[in-house]
Amino acid sequence: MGNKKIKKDQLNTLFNELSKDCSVLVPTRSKGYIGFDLWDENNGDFIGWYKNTTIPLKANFFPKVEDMFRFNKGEGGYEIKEILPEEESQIIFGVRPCDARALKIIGTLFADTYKDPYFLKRRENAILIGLGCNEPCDTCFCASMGASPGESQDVDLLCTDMGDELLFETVSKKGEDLLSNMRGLSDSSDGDSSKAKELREAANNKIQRKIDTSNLKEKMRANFENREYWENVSMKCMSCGICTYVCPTCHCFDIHDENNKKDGLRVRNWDSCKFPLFTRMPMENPRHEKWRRVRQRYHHKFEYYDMNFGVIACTGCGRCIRECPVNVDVTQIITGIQSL
Amino acid sequence: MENRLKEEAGKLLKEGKVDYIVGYGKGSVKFRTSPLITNKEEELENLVINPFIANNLSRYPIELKARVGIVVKGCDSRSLISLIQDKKVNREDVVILGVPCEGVVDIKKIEKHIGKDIDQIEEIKREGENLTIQANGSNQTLSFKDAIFDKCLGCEYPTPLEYDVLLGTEISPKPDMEKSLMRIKELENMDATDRWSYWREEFSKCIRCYGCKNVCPACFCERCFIDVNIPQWVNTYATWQDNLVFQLIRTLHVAGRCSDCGECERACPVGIPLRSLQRKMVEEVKDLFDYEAGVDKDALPVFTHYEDTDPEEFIK
Amino acid sequence: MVESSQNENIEILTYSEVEEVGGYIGNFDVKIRKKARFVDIDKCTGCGTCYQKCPVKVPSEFDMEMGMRKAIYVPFPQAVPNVPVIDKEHCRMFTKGKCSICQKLCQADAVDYEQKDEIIEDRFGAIVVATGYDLFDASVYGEYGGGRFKDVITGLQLERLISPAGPTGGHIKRPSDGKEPKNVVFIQCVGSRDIEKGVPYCSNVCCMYTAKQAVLLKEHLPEVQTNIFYMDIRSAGKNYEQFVQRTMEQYGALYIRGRVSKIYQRGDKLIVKGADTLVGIQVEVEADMVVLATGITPRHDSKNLAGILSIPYDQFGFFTELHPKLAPIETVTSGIFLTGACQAPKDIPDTVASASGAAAKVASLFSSDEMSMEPLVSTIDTAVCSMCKACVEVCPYGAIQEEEITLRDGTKKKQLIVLESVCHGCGACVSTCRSSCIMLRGMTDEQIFDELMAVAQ
Amino acid sequence: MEETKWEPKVVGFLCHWCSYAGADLSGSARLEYPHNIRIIRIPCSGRVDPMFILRALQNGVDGVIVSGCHPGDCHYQSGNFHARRKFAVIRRLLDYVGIEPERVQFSWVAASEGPKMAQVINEFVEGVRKVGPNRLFKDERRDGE
Repeated sequence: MGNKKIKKDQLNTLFNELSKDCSVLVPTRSKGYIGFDLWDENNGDFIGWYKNTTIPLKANFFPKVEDMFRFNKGEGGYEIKEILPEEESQIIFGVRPCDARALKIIGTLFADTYKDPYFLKRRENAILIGLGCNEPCDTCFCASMGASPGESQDVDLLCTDMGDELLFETVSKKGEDLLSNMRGLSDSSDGDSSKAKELREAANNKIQRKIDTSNLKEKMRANFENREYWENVSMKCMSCGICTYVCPTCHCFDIHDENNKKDGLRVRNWDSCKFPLFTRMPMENPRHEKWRRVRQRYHHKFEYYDMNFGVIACTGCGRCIRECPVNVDVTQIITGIQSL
Repeated sequence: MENRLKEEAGKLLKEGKVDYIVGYGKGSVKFRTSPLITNKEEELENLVINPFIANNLSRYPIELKARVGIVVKGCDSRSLISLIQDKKVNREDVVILGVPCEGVVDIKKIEKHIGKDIDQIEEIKREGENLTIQANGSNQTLSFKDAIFDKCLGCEYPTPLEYDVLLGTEISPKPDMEKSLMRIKELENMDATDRWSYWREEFSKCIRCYGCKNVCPACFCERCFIDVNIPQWVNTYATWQDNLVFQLIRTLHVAGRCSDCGECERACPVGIPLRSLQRKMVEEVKDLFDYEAGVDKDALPVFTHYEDTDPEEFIK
Repeated sequence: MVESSQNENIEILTYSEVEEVGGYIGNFDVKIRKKARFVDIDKCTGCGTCYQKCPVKVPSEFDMEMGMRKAIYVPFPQAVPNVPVIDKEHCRMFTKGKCSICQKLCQADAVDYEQKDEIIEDRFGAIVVATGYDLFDASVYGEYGGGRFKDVITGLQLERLISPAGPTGGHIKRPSDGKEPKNVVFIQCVGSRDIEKGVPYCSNVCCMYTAKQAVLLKEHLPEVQTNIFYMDIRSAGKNYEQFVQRTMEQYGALYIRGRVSKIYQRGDKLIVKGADTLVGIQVEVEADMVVLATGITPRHDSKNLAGILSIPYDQFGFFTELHPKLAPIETVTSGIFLTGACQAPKDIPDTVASASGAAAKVASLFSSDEMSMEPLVSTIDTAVCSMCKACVEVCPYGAIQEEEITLRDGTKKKQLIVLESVCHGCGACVSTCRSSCIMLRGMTDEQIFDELMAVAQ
Repeated sequence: MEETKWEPKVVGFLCHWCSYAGADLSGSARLEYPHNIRIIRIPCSGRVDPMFILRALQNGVDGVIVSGCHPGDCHYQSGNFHARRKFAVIRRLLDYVGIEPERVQFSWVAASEGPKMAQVINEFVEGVRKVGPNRLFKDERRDGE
């Protein structure tokens, strides 16, 4: 498994080359927020400023609006026409380890008993090229979530920023194949690998924010009925859906029919447990009060998901902390639980 | 100011005049503050007043349904007055701790001006009319005016309009309307088609997180029209058209009650310039009906009252 | 009046004012202030000793201040109930604290200086508004003397002079020196149809009462010459035109079409200068007395009453009917009816007709315990209402009211309800409700939406 | 797709007491107005929610006209006064986001003004015809193939 490297000024050529066969997505801020978009020469400067996207990687696999199928009422009943994502392979460059891990976490759900064709099709056709973080953000706490800012096993290729050069390391078979087809790269030395290792360690040490996940499940279960605690921490929450929509692992959706008398479209939209209507039923709403809704989000991530799939559905990307308009901080909430 | 606040807030809790104090506490993110809502005297130590107190806290008294001592800036006081007009907050149930405010620092503006991101900035200090910003070990100065939110540039009421305790001295307004409304003027001067494509572009970004409506102090409905499904006024299917319709209707609903606190734009994670819509309506309402939201708590709300002489030259 | 007072179903509350009206058709909760008259209605026998002996004399309002009354008095001889009232502002017991002659003389012991206002709160099924009118104040016309000349009087003053129960006992004597007038000038449209100084509308009754007074004058004083300055003669009622013709032909009234520009005193005569526009000359009449046909204005406090009743009024202060042609008696507030000159200047036949109409409306309303109404009414989904009460403010009928309910867990909750009998179904509340929690039955958002979708296809 | 001449499709929200009656009168007076208008009768112009207008435009209608009683003539006293305030801001807002002002019109037409109703509709439809089909707002995705 040979690793390779490339000079940063050669990246443009590399991306141009890759764009010929498939679509290449790179981070851009041209839209006014940071997200992945098709590569073009004008947005090749991201290496200089890129930290992480505002909208997480999940949006590329589980879009905020998904057309599922069209239906049509004909003579002999309903006719259904499935809409599946296009069979087009894409390379996503600049995936942060936390997001790659998040994709894997929700991947287990989408590939559970029910195999979600939309998510899986896209995942199958995508090659993720990770980009390790040398300078993690103030809000990151990935190190506490069983991950590391610079390292990832959930991508196909992992890049490390070595200053003038980028080091490409293969992680998966898919990645290995891609790397062997990439031109303009030079072989890397063992020195490069150890330098990358040092950089990763340094990055890991830069992470300031920490939470303690030991016995968290049990601790949370014990405090499920601790109304006072949850009321206190949820007091400032505004019940918007920002934290869930920017979260790389939140995956709740709402299925809805857009019908038009005879024909229509079934769509799947993002939904958020923070919305008061999320659990509303004809007679009542089991999560009518705000503290119950806030509690749900953390319990789901740190307890239920762990129970069902053996992993905490949080990767410590820190988006929810950064984007929350009232600064509700998951690390404070978990630390609070641990200290109860 | 901070000490005075702690003292006054402590007194209010101790004397049992209020059940809660709603103020600003230190945030868990650099250069951010976070709403601090408490009924415990010992937590009042964490109250802060600094140039980063961006949140508009006036929504909280509605939810708390209790007597509240609330910290407000000039703009927030207008939201609160609006809520009093809308009968959502009883004036008797709130003790208003007014903070005269010269403007709130927009960290994004600083990032843009000095070309460094928030993680690189170590310290921001106010020195007279300037800010000294320490980033990556070196110092840079920036005029305070260049670092505050656009809405603050055009602020006509820096001192709260309604308060029980004023925590500082009154500040005379120095609104720079031209700068504050620059983006709106630019849009107005565009071609209609360009304007349309501008909004189309912006609303394609919307992810319908409803941050805008949930932080808005004028959006206090128990159920938003967006959640009505008989009939389905706005589709959950978030096309840009539906996103735009949602925001246009929201704009009309808050028109006459919006006092340009700018929270919607600040909350928007994808950076849709919502203030350009809301502030535009503030200007229109002023122009059409000579009405400013949240200036007088006894004024008659603009869209539930009318004058025989209202403008109607647009009616054919 | 006397007949009404003896009907067991009618209770007449005189010297009383309506202070508050709540509720709705069939269930109006009315608060009435029955003012203290300082004479016990139940004890008083109406003997009249008190006002005969009262030492204080005050100009009589009923006689248009041409005669005197006492500080304890019955407003006019046929007043119902025939019980005197004490005028607190002039009675010596109230101004100086001593006198009490009436109390001492009253054999029924009915005089009570300590009497207090009484508040009556009761529920009524319907309300008929018959508050009448005020007389236009002619003193704004400086050219007619502006009140300086004693012998320039109003039509109503002349009415008192003619009346056998009036200050002169029915003998027509001019106020200044008590002489019988020989030459009388009537000026019509004083205040009416005058955009500059008066009101723009026609007061409806002046043409006819002027003609009637010209006839009566002639009958009382056969020697008198009546001259009537008029703008147009409006005699559009049954037999009215014939009456005016008779006034001219049989009673010799001289109708001069034109306005009066000036009145001034010369000796004991009043010189009336005016124009005769039909002939095109200036005329000058030497008169002994001038009678101004002053117009009708709304009651000075009609707007206040409109507020209490939540009924609309026009730009002058006359109450507005529900529909000028099809519902001239009803108001927008169901269960409140208009009659008489509080609605617009009306003469006696019109007033009686509208009063009969109102009575019939009320009677038919009361004939059944149930009432049918338009199905187009609003309802509020209280579960999602956020109580901003914007709907309350836009509702022109006051149909949305707050009520308090007790929830299952015992807590109290305030909510808004639509009074179905009051709602007219305009839908203003529906479009004002930001959270779409009001539904206008029969014209719901869903129905309109479906219509819209159908036409948009 | 077959090439047909485009005809504007406009929706009119007419109040029951004045404008709807006015439209009726113009019909009984044998006055002509274009068939492009589809009329929805509402009790009062005050019933019109801005949502009606936006939803109509979004669903492919080329123009929306709202008509009520003249100020002071409202059957419900104040409906059109409230509507007037709402319409004033709606108009400015729609213009601000770039919707041609010709597409949305408000008018006062009394029950006796049959000729005016016909004229208003005529002029409005002509105005919409001039600005062309409402392609901006149309939601192609939902229409399907």
